[in-house]
Amino acid sequence: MKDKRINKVEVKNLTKKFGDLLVLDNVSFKIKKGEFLCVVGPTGCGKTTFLNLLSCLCEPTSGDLLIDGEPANPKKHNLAFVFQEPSSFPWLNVEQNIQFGLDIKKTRQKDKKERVERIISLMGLEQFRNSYPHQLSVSTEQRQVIGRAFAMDPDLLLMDEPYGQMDIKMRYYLEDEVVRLWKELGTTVVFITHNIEEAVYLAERILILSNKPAKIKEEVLIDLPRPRDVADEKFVKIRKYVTDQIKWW
Amino acid sequence: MNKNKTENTLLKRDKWKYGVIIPVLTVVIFLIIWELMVRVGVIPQRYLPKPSELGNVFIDKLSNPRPEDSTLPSNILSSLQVSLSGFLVAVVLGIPLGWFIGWYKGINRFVRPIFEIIRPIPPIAWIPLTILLLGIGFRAKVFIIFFSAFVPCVINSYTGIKLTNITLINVAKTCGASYFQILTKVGIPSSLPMVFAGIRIALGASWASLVAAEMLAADSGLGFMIMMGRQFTRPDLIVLGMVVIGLIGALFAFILSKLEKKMVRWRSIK
Amino acid sequence: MEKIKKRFISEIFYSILSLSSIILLILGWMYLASKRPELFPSPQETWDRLILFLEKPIRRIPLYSHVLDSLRRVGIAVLLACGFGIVLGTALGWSRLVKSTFGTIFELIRPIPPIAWVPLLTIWFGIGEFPKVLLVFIGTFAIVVVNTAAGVKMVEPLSLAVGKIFQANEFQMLKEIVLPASLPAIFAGIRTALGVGWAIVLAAEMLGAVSGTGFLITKGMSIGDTALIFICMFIIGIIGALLSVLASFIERRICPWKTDR
Amino acid sequence: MSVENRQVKLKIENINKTYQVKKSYFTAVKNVSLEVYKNEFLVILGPGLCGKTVLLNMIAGIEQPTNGKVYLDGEKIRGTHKSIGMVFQKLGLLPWKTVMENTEIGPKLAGVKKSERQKKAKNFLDMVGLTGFEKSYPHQLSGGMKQRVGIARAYTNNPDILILDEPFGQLDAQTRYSMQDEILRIWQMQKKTIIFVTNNIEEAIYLGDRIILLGKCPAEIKKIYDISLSRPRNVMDSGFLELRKMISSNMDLAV
Repeated sequence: MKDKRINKVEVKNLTKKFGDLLVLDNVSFKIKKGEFLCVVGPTGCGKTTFLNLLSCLCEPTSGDLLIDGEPANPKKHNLAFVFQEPSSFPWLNVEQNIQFGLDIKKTRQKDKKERVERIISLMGLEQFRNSYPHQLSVSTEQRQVIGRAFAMDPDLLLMDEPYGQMDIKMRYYLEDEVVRLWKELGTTVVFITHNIEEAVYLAERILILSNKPAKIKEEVLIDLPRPRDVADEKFVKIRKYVTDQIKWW
Repeated sequence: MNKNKTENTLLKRDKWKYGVIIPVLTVVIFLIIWELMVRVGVIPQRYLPKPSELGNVFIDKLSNPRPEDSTLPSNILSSLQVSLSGFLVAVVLGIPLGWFIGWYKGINRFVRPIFEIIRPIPPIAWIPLTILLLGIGFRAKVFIIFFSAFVPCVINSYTGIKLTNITLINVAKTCGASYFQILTKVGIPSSLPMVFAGIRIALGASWASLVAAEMLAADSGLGFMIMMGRQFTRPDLIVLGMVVIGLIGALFAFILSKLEKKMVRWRSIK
Repeated sequence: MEKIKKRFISEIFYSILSLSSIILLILGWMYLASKRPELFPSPQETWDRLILFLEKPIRRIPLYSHVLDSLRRVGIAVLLACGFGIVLGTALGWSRLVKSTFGTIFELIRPIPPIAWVPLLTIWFGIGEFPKVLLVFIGTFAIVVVNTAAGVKMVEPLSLAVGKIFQANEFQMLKEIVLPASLPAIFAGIRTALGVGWAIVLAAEMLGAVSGTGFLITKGMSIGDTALIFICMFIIGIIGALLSVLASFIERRICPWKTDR
Repeated sequence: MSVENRQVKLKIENINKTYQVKKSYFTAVKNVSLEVYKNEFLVILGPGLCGKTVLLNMIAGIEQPTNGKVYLDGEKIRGTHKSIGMVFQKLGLLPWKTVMENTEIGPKLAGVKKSERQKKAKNFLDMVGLTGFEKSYPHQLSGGMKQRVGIARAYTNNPDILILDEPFGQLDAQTRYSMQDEILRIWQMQKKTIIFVTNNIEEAIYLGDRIILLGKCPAEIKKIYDISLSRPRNVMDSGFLELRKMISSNMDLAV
């Protein structure tokens, strides 16, 4: 089916050098509005640098990143980044944490309240509303961080292996939840993971990065119906294919 | 299931035994030994008063201004007044300065050289110069205490800001927060535990340098009182002064730790 | 290329900034010296006074031996404080019985600021060498004990579990796991003790001494020789800084595994 | 591991553990009974924080059970035992000791002569491929290498039973897969009984002869699976995937 959604994010010949060490080599691709894109690649192939560039945390050596046609700028555009390490603010309770991004953007009080309530109800975090991060389990804390990112209704939501530490049952639950949030809020998501099964389970499209210096090795479109079954034979075929492309072990 | 009840009550009895009974016992024994040593004459009377004497010296001193013509309450009041004013000024100036030095490179490079020259000089070394400049009145003592409390405040709030978790800063950055916004929304809150540790050290330092200041250049206060105790060979007055100084110091520390628990309760008790 | 140039310029800007602050300090000093000459010696006068002092000792003791006297007192006291302090600190941290007996007395005495002991010590021992070293010992001993006890208490439960799994007995547990793990905290204590010790020896000397930096500075005060006071404060500052450098140097030698994480 | 010649190496009989938090009691482990056979690769699988580690600590003797007994080769033991070694999730390497000093700690505490224990330690360090790293400190090693020191250290103490508490939880995917093959290789070579704890189903099926599935907190045994897949196992073959689907449907969702 021809994807008629407009381009939200455009990356043109993005290159990054640390001194003379080339980390990202002339990467170009487009992301549609509301698309769920997964990026996989061998460990240490520069995935994190790739994300830091997309989130404007560091300047590219050359090439540019456009959101809705203009050069990306955290102050003007609405970017959200879910880091791999725990990133909730210990001194804020769950509600204040979710509201953090909106406070920075100085959104109107009415909108802010309404959006935070929506996320809390969507993710079923009512009972944790007033508890502090150190009172939460690892999974609840990570869900709150993801809630904070979605609450900003971002133009681009970047997620760096958010479920790395979770056991498989919790991981399935969280993956279903992120798909539900993505569908409900229509956010454009870039999801980085080393777990290929997770990528095939979540993504509409997978970008496979080569080893360092990272280039885009291949794009794989996934048009399986949702919710996808990990043991389904078409699913396993795609998973095998992507694994062979990476061949890191 | 009653088995685990006994195991836990055992635990509770232990806590009671080690936490209360033995400490109280030790203090009583300590006082008895002290009393006997002085009574028997192992330690001569003019060196150390008997604990029992301390009781009536305390009551007597409450009203009797001799020998340094100021009663115990007025000494305590003047000491508190001096040390708290010096301490508060140091906290109000020191902590924000530490934050800014830690956060803005410009301020850091401008202020640090002067701060690094002054820092190693202990507060006591400033007393002679202060006396020459400000005499031995209230202002001189307050400056000495200010200085002794100022340094720990700056150091701890500076270290606190520097230890801010880089991931939290990046979260704020991607949300488009300005550099100052990140300072107020992320830097300062995450530095609070260190800042409180700094305040505790500053309070201890100001209380200690108060005694030094009052012994070298003062006409009232607890330090002055024990100094006079030496001049008039009144060991009971000296020990009374030391006990009162110790008690107030411990009281300050206790209040501060309770305040910290309340103010920074989000900190998990890791 | 342009990025590196930008960083180079900002580097220069920052070093100018710090240089200017030092120049400002010196200018301020000169201005004060010109306004209140009787209180503030000009840098020139202070330098001449230093040369004069190097030639003509005070009370037949040259400058450097005054400083050495003070350092000797601090050195002996801190060494003793470390010896006894680490032993008591470990015992306090490790055994509940010691904590509830000796720990209680220690907690009773600790809040009394070291300088408050001066009058009592003067009555007991006069103003000779011994009371000064004892005073510095009292001040630094408490710090070493507190830091050691804290270090012993904060040993990772995981390291203790390793000890248990490999059947370490009580003594081995202390020697192989508890003490090495609390070395960083002990060194933090030693570094603070050196700083505090240096301050207390000055106080002790100011309150009655015939030699030492503290004595010098009080002498300067009594005869209104502000230049001498300034010299002493510079020396005290420099030595204070050197002591903390010395402490961190020893720490790096003894705990090579300690990266500045 | 054929069924007949299964000889019981370690037995635990309704182990319980309750903690007192202020006024209320919190049960971490509720009467677990279990038999571990000689030289088997037993995997204990459970969701997130379900008291697995507490159960493990009680088997290893680091923690005392509120009630219940532990039998080794038939006789009752209490506290840690020479022939039970352990590899910790957070590594537990002593940062102030070099790799060699860490590895030889077992025999050293037992009073074995320096030359002899260093020879043994060197042999196991070579086995896990850490030749030449004897003098470096733990903070200079990568995650995978640190875990290898943990394994070498446990083997140097020559235990009959080796307990591993989610040893690869902190490693990235690539190192994790290679460490799984590594532990299998050492297990087949060194013939020790292994008790391996994990929250990852794929890892459990890949490694285990038997899988003990624990329920949500408090830890109690839900189901025991005998894994008869031939070794080396392939994560993506149909038998493996079927087994995984079955086990994951029985597994509780950690709160």
